[in-house]
Amino acid sequence: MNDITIDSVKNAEATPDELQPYLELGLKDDEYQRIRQILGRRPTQSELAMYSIMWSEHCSYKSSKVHLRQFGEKAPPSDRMLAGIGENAGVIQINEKIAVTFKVESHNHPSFVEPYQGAATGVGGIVRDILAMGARPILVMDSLRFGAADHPDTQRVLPGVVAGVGGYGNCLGLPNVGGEVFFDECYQGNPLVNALSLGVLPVDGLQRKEADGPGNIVVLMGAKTGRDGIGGVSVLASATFDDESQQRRPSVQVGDPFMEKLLIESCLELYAAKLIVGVQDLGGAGLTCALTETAASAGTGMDIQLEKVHLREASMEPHEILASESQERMLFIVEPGKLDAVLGIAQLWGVIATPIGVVTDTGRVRITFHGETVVDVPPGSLADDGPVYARPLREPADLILLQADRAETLPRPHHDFQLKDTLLKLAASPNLCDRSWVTEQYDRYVLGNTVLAQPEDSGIVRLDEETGLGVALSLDCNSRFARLDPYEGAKLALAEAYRNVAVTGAEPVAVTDCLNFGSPEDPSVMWQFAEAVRGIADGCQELGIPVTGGNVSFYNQTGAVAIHPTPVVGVLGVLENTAQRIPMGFSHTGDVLVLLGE
Amino acid sequence: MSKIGVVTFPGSLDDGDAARAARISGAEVVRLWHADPDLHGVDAVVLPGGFSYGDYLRCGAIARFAPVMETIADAARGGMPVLGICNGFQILCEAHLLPGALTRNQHLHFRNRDQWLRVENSSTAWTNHFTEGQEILIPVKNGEGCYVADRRTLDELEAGGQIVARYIRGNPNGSSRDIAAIRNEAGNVLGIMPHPEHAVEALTGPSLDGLGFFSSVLKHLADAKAAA
Amino acid sequence: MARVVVDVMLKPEILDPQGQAVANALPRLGVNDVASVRIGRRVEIDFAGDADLERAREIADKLLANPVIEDYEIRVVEAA
Amino acid sequence: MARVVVDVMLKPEILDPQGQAVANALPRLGVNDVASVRIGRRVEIDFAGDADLERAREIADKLLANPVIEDYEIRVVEAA
Ligand SMILES: Nc1ncnc2c1ncn2[C@@H]1O[C@H](COP(=O)(O)OP(=O)(O)O)[C@@H](O)[C@H]1O
Repeated sequence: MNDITIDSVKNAEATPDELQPYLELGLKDDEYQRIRQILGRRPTQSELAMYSIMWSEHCSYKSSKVHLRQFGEKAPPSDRMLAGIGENAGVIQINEKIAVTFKVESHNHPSFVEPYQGAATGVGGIVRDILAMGARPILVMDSLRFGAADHPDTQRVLPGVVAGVGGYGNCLGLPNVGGEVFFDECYQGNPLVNALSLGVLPVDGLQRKEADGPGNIVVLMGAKTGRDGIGGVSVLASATFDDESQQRRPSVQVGDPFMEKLLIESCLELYAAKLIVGVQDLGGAGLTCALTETAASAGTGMDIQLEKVHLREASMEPHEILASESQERMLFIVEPGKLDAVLGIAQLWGVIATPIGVVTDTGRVRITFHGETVVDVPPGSLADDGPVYARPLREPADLILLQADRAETLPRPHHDFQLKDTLLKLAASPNLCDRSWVTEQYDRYVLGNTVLAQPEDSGIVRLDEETGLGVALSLDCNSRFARLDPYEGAKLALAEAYRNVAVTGAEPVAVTDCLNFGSPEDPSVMWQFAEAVRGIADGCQELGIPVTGGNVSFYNQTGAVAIHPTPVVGVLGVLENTAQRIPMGFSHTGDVLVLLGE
Repeated sequence: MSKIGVVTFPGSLDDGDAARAARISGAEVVRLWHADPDLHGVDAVVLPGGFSYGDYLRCGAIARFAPVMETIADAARGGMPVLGICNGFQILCEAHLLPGALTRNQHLHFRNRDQWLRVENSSTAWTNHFTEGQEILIPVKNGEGCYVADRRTLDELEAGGQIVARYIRGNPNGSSRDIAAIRNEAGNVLGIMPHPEHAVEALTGPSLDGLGFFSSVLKHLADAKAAA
Repeated sequence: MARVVVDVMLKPEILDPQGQAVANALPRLGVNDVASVRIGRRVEIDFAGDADLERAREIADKLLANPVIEDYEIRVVEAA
Repeated sequence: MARVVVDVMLKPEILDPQGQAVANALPRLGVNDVASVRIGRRVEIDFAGDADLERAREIADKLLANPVIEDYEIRVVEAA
């Protein structure tokens, strides 16, 4: 290991023609050329790793950006929205004092590879997004989709996913107040695990991610950094790239909910004591994303000493440290005079906190490793100026046939025994049967504010014990509708979630979504995506509530076959007094039944 | 006003709920911190539910060594009422303040449901407001709530009236002899797997039956003060 | 660096639902000649200096095993 | 009756929160010379007849370990 020379900026300037594995890292020829142009030289290994991560579909939204704009353009004016798309999570004002922040995110692929850890770290990740806004997370929800219920792989994946969602959320002490479980063969090789979290914050407690104030200290807090989730970047160690080195680089992350719980308590103490200037969670793109986004959004720079990062394995190289997806870490920007207080709070909770650098006014993120400069980049080129594609769209060729195959052509039951059979079949079908095998594995009582949870249509949580103020949330999608008509299907998902919230007596106020689709490079998938986004944006315009944030998950497919378009929509509602909520089910004998609508 | 202390370990989760329940019952609540051995003059202590230290090794195994636990163990031996709920029950067993152990649920899953219990013994500091045989509805939620002990211990518990509550209409975790709660010989230390603190408000719980545990200890403390 | 391994197993008279679940799943894999499966914990303790069996035993007694339900065995092994 | 033991451990580069929690607790027991603790599973498979290593390996691969994050070792021991 020790004979590996670090690819420094100096080295990159001296060896301009060295071949670099940018294709293996998922960068296109023209993208690589643009990086060389931005830097005026070839990127170092570390820089190449950073660009490949930040310009990936997952981080740059390069295929979806042009469509997602509609959410902003069509959004009705809302004076409740304190932060919207572009932040870690949208923030909605509830009254003069209280705001909430909420978001839904996917962790699909990892949950197929290692169901328990994949699902667990999915919950951990969305909770950190909420935490980064300045909020105390107070609930989770999960929307799950699997292949056929009787398929052996479903029997492997489903129990692990449910145990993972429960294991992490229960251990964090967050009540699970609702979600979905669906089965369809299209998810056989690609189950969907979407997790939502919501947090509460004081209106004046909103945290910013900007790395403002040259001279301020950059502090990394939480778990040690290991070789988690850097499978892709491992090609950079090409000199030593063999089976063994690949083995060292797990692409699965293992979660530590206990560490996250300590991180939550420490963060909330830091926020309350007003000890920090900026905060960013470390998610999929690890330090790379946290450093460049905080600097870019402030228009500042940073000098980072990478060897100060606490490592789980001493032999890690700079590009590995920068790409690591180790969980349970947060980045803070701290004024020098407050550093001791920050480190003191971390120590109280038994969490490692390490100053790793300073904010500068250079407009460059410079990263050294034992004195050698390994990164020197303008942060905006990574965080904001990634590639943007208007990909070709084409209506799927089979859509006409699918749409022609209408329910009217199905045989109708003519006898009562046939009706009975149909009813029994429905009751027993995995998509309609009782969900308590799943929901019983989730703690819905912790924190003592859960007013409604399973089997209700939406979850309701009290925010204020004195006034009874609370929020209602529902997470819905019917992907079979979306397959038949992604525009109407997305609208229906929105309408369902909206109705589920409204029937409890809550006023729907905001939307989050998780858009699960196949490959954006397939024009028919891209068409489905564009239609679904248009549907949600139009629906929100008609209903008068904004989309405040969400997540796009592409490449959900097995071989050439994509999953059904699955735009999962979450609607947030407000209840002035949760004691007035209307649960489902009949309350008293003698009550009158009324059917509204056609 | 009697003071009830609620301990927070790193990883405690239901500490706020236990405090709320004690407050609703009319107690003055004092929050205790795992690293501080001082009990700050409390009259009784609640060890709340949660995953202390992540519960990674065995539930309660690490919490048992917290500085506050030494003081609590001494106080408990001296007669102070101590209630361990869920993780708190596990800690009391690990600390040998109660016999037996809590192991992985037999079906291997975490289970959260509203659970009926029968109160079997109302002579403890924490159950004197119930009548023996009373059926109560309290949420249960645990992954390792299966109570085990050797047969002799179980027989002794049985004979000595130390089984304080049993699961009825279904055993949620495979617990021996349907045990949901036990007490020490003196009756001041109670371990219970279900969560009384989640059944104290009509809006958020399945019943108000949980309040009985807290009003019991307040009565116990008031009686003790009157007798002194 | 020296490694001590502590194997902690449930006492034979204590039901091991995890082991049983594995045993029950075996016929589905076509395995029918397994009489029983039991699952315990293997704890690897790496000492900074020499392997300290006494210390390890103390750790096992106090922390790693609950004598009410578990037995343990302890041995020094060569660190990997 | 013959016993096969399968030791399943997280790969060395994978985070082991359990081991870490124990390591962090040791100083409170007065133990300061432990460099690291890792915790895995010990699985004892008792065969009705002869120990069948092949079979055991198959069980380990399919059921006991997830090769993405875990390694295992397998050996025949004398049944207790
Ligand atoms: N993955 C899940 N996580 C949490 N709650 C769930 C999950 N799946 C279903 N639920 C809850 O179980 C109940 C029944 O779900 P479902 O059968 O989908 O209801 P419906 O058909 O009325 O939407 C609802 O309260 C729902 O929120």
